[in-house]
Amino acid sequence: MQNEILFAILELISIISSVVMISAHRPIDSALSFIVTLISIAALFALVNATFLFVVQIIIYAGAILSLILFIIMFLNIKDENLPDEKYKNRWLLGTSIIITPFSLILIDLILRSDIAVHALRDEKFGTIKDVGATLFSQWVLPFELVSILLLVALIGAVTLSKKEA
Amino acid sequence: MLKGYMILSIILFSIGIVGLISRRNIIVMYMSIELLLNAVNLSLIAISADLADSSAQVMSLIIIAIAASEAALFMSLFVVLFRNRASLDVNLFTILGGKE
Amino acid sequence: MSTLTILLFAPLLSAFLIFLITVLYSQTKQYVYTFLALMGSGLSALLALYVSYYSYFEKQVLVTHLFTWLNIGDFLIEVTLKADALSSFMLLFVAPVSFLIHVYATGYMNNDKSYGRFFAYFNLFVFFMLLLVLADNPIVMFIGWEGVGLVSYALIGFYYEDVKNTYAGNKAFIVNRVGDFGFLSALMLLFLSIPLGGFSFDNIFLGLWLIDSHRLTLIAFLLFVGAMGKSAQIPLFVWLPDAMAGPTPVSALIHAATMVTAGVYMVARFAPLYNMTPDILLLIAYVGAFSALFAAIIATRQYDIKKILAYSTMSQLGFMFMALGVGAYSTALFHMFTHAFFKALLFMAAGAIIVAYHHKQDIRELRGIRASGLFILMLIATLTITAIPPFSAFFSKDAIMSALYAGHIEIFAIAFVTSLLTAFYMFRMLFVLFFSKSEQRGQPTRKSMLYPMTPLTVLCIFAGLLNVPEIFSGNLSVSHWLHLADQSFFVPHTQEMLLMSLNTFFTLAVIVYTYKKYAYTDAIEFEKSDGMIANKFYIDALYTKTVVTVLEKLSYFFDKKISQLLIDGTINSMALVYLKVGNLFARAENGNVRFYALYMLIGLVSGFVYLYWSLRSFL
Amino acid sequence: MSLLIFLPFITAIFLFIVKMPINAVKSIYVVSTLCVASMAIYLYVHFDPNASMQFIENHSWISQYGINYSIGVDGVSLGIVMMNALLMPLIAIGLYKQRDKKGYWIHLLFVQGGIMGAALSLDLMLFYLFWEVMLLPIFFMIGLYGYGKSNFVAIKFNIYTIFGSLMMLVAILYLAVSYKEQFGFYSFALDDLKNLKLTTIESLLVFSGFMMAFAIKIPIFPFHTWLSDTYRSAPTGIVIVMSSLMAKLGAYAIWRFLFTLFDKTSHQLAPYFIGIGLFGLIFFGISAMNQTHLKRMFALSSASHLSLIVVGFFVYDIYGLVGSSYLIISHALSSAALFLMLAMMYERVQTYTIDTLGGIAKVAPVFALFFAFFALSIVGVPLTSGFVAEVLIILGAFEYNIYIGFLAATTVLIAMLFMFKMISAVLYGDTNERTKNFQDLRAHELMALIPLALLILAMGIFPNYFIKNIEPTAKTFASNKEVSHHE
Repeated sequence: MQNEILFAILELISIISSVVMISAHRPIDSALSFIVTLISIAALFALVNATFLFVVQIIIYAGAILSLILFIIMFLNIKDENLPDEKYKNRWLLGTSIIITPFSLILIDLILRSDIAVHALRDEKFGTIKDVGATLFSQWVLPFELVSILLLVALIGAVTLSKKEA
Repeated sequence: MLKGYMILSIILFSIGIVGLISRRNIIVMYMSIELLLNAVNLSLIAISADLADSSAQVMSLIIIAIAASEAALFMSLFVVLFRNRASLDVNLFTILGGKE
Repeated sequence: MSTLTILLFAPLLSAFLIFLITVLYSQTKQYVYTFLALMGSGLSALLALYVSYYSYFEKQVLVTHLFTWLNIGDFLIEVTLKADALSSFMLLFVAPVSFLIHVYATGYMNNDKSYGRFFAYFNLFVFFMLLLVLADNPIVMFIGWEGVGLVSYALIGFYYEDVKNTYAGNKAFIVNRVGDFGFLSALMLLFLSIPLGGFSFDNIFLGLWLIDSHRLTLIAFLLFVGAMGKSAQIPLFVWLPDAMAGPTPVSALIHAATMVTAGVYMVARFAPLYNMTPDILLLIAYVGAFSALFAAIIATRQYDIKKILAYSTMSQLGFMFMALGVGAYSTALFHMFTHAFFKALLFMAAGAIIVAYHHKQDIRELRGIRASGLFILMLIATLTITAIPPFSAFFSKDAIMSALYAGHIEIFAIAFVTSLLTAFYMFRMLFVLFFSKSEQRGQPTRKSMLYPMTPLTVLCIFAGLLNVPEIFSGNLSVSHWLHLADQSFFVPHTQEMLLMSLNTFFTLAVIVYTYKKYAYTDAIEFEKSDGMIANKFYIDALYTKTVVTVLEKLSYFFDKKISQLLIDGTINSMALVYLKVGNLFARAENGNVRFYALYMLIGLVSGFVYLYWSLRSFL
Repeated sequence: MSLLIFLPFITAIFLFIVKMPINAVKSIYVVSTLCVASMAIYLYVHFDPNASMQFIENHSWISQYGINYSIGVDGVSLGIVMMNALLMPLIAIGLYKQRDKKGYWIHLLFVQGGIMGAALSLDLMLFYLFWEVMLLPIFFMIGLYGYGKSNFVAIKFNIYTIFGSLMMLVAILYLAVSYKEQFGFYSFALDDLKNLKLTTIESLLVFSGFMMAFAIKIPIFPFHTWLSDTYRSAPTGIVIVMSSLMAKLGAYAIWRFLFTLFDKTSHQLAPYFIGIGLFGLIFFGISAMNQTHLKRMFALSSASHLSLIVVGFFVYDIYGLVGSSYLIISHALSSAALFLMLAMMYERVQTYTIDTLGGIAKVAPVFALFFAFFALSIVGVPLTSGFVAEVLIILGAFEYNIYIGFLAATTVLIAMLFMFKMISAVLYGDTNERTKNFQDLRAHELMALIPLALLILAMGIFPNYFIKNIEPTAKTFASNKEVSHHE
């Protein structure tokens, strides 16, 4: 029960903050509300015992990426005149929401109809670093290595891109 | 509760799409993409918890890694684009249309 | 090589040789052309005399089969030359008159830079005319018929440096072709109507009685349309006055003596057919009568010497058609025979005057010319045309008159008025030209132009003796020779004598009146050159308004409005719609990835909804 | 036989690969087309008028779909083959001094091969193939060597014709598929498809598909709007090909395919097509009256005569069929000669506008003579081949119906309306700045024109010799008519 209440609160927080994120005019506002979303999602991870992912989410997303965004926003020194003049922003948001609604409704309907059970299965080991690490380095070695290469490539790409007059 | 997770994931995903399509601000668009990834992660974690299988957690871990590399690229892109056009408006970057 | 073949092809050969020489060596001496031209026409003239002699005395029919022109289905056209009495009679004056005019033309065209070309056309014309006359079936006749029209077109526009002349040629050919349209349609209908195979004249006349009478009337009418065009009858006469743009020998030969009479010849040729269609015969008589009257009225207000003669030609042709219309075929042919002589003579004399007086043609400018030789020739020809006894036309015209008197008194009345008018305008011309206080002197006339006039003068005077009617104890030898399907007329001798005397008396009275009015006076100067008559009753203007202008408007309408605006416009606007739609889609592809994502989203959602809808029963 | 088709292709490819001076290209073109011409004459001499289809060659090609390489010639196609073989070398001889582009001649060779193939093929798929092969070089030639807005015109032309061809392709495929349904295997051969049983609606639709292609190509009203623009912009070689061969091929195809395959439908629809043809005859003739551009005028005049050809075909008796085939040949000769002369004139005075010309007869009598002769042969004066053809068609029309006959007979009037005015304006009158130095015909130009003139005269004076090759074939068709009427 406690979990359910927590879930509901977190759910509300994440939805509201993400809505704010997409509708805020200035990027700094969106970034800040996005942090709230990310943290609430991390909390949701924790709620199902995915402790390692909880940590990773907090550190990488909320910590690294979002701070990078904030840093960039400040670094670029974005003023209001640099922002796009989004006259029809609200209309766009409304329109797109209407378009997307059937999609979401159908999916929700399908989820509700489906018979995925809510197991209360609780393995103590589940979600720990050890467990995740064991899976990662046994079954998922190759993707892991590939991701490392991807990171490298992204790194080099980022450097190349931002070099002046490449 | 699993259904709740899934539904939340769907809702977040939809919000992400709405943001991605509706906004012209490239930074917000980037964050919408991240939101999409997070929505997927959420559902993966929920399923993994449900099945007590940590493979899904590994998957979301990899997704987070990819998101990170994406972030690196996006950041440098922001810098370059902003330097060239002094704006964050994606409507200015329509080279694909071939009209220039 | 039979006689007829040589007769026919001699002019063609000489035309071809002259043509070759003209093209290959432009420096050829003139006498070469003269020699060739005279050889060609002279040979055929001699042979024509022989052929008609043969036909007249031996009563034999010369036939030469050349080759099969066309043999497809039942449509068998043999190129066969046949000199029966009618053809021989035509040959009798066509070929010799052609020869004489050739001789005359060597003088008239002397030192013309297109001397060779002229004689090439001239000989070609003789060829086609002979083909027309000798043809054994109507299709070959039609070829000759069209051929003479074509050469006439070329000769009217002979002085092509002035575009107006060629327009006159165009007019002639086009109007003629309207007639040919009728002729050709008639032939086709005729062929389809006769049940027997083959299409020679004999076959046709054998099968005539099988044809439905309505159909036959239509055919007869269409044939007459052809004759109208060629012989310049109302309403297809407009080309003839303009055709005087050609050199005078052309007018003499083609537009007076031979070609224009082809219509008369054709109707006479189809005499058996016409005898079965009395309605059309009556129509022919009336058309002839009105043409004659009409032309005579116009001629009284003309000043161009050649145009006066042209209208008189039309008027005389009207006489012939009147005769044809009452079924007096051989009478009509006989008038055609005499007409060839006096009209050729008139034109030749007029040509001589024109050459002598610096190519002036207006009789008001030519007043008071002094040329006694020409005057005598002119006088004889004029007396002949006004049918004063004992000149030849007296016999021919009198025969027509009595036939009309016996048949249709109202046509007779028209003919009578016309013949008085003829006397008036012909003597008006003569008196204005030669009887004037003022005096002009021109260059002497060349011998080569004078010589051919002499035999024609003789013929003018004596040709009438060939067909002396019973009343003068003659035996109508030509009519008997021709042996056509004439209808018989009976006029009591006393009445006929009375008619003749009355006719002659009134004609003489008119001549005296004309003398009073025009000789040694300036009456001609006071005549107004505008008004109904001088403007030919505005017929030309009417045609221009109704036919030419309408056609041009229609052409503009078809081309600009229907083709370009309607059809092309429709197609282009279809293409434009495609372009617009394409632009619409192109606008969607604006290079903005956001929009692409939106399209994807829309597609995704609709796919989703569709799937959900269609699979809902499984849920 | 096959060599007739493929020699031009081979030569074209050879010319394309090997680099050589332009005069050599022209010489090779002339030699090759003369070879084709001599083969065609050989064919003509050995042609047996009473046998139906002869010189047949059959090779299997795409056998699983029943597409065969099968060609043959009969009285219908003989005329087109002969014209194609004879006119092509004359184009080069007449225009020897002009057109120094190698591609021009290569394209012409392709066109020749295509037309030859289309005229000879007895397999629908093969026919379609050659039909398209013939179109593409024309498209390129208009675009590359044309005058004025040539690109626009080329595309307009192409869209028109491709549209028609596609309709035909659909019709062909439909035929083949229904043949498979009825007989169990695919076949595109004309002889097989004859046996096909189609319902009325089906044959009507398939007929329309074919007719669309042919109607555009001929062109009959109202598919003619590509015509005058195309003729104006296209280079001479192509104009000759289009007016003398391609349009005639469309008319020929009506007989070869439509009358063979859809005997009954053709009869049912004949009144409509006769009506359209007659309307076109008058419409185009009157339209031509006010034209000031010579090529446009002749384009419309061609269209007028082609409408008459269509009338002759659909009248569908022996006179009409023979007359139309004869008119196909004779008009091909006359119009080819006229367009050749127009090109020669253009080379000298650089204009096609009637108003700017005049007085040519004074400075260039031989030119004027030939020009007037060919113009008159189009009008159809006696002793030229056009007269024979017109007489026969009119006769056929009268046999069909007396009113139709009268309307068809107006052809003797229609062509004159513009032709004589044009002759006066162009040849006669006084010379002006442009025409005063007009050079008379040169030897090589005469060499090209004299054979045409002689042929026209020969066909006008001794038509029986030429017609006896067409007549038996026409007779079989005309007698078919009797049978189907009695059914």
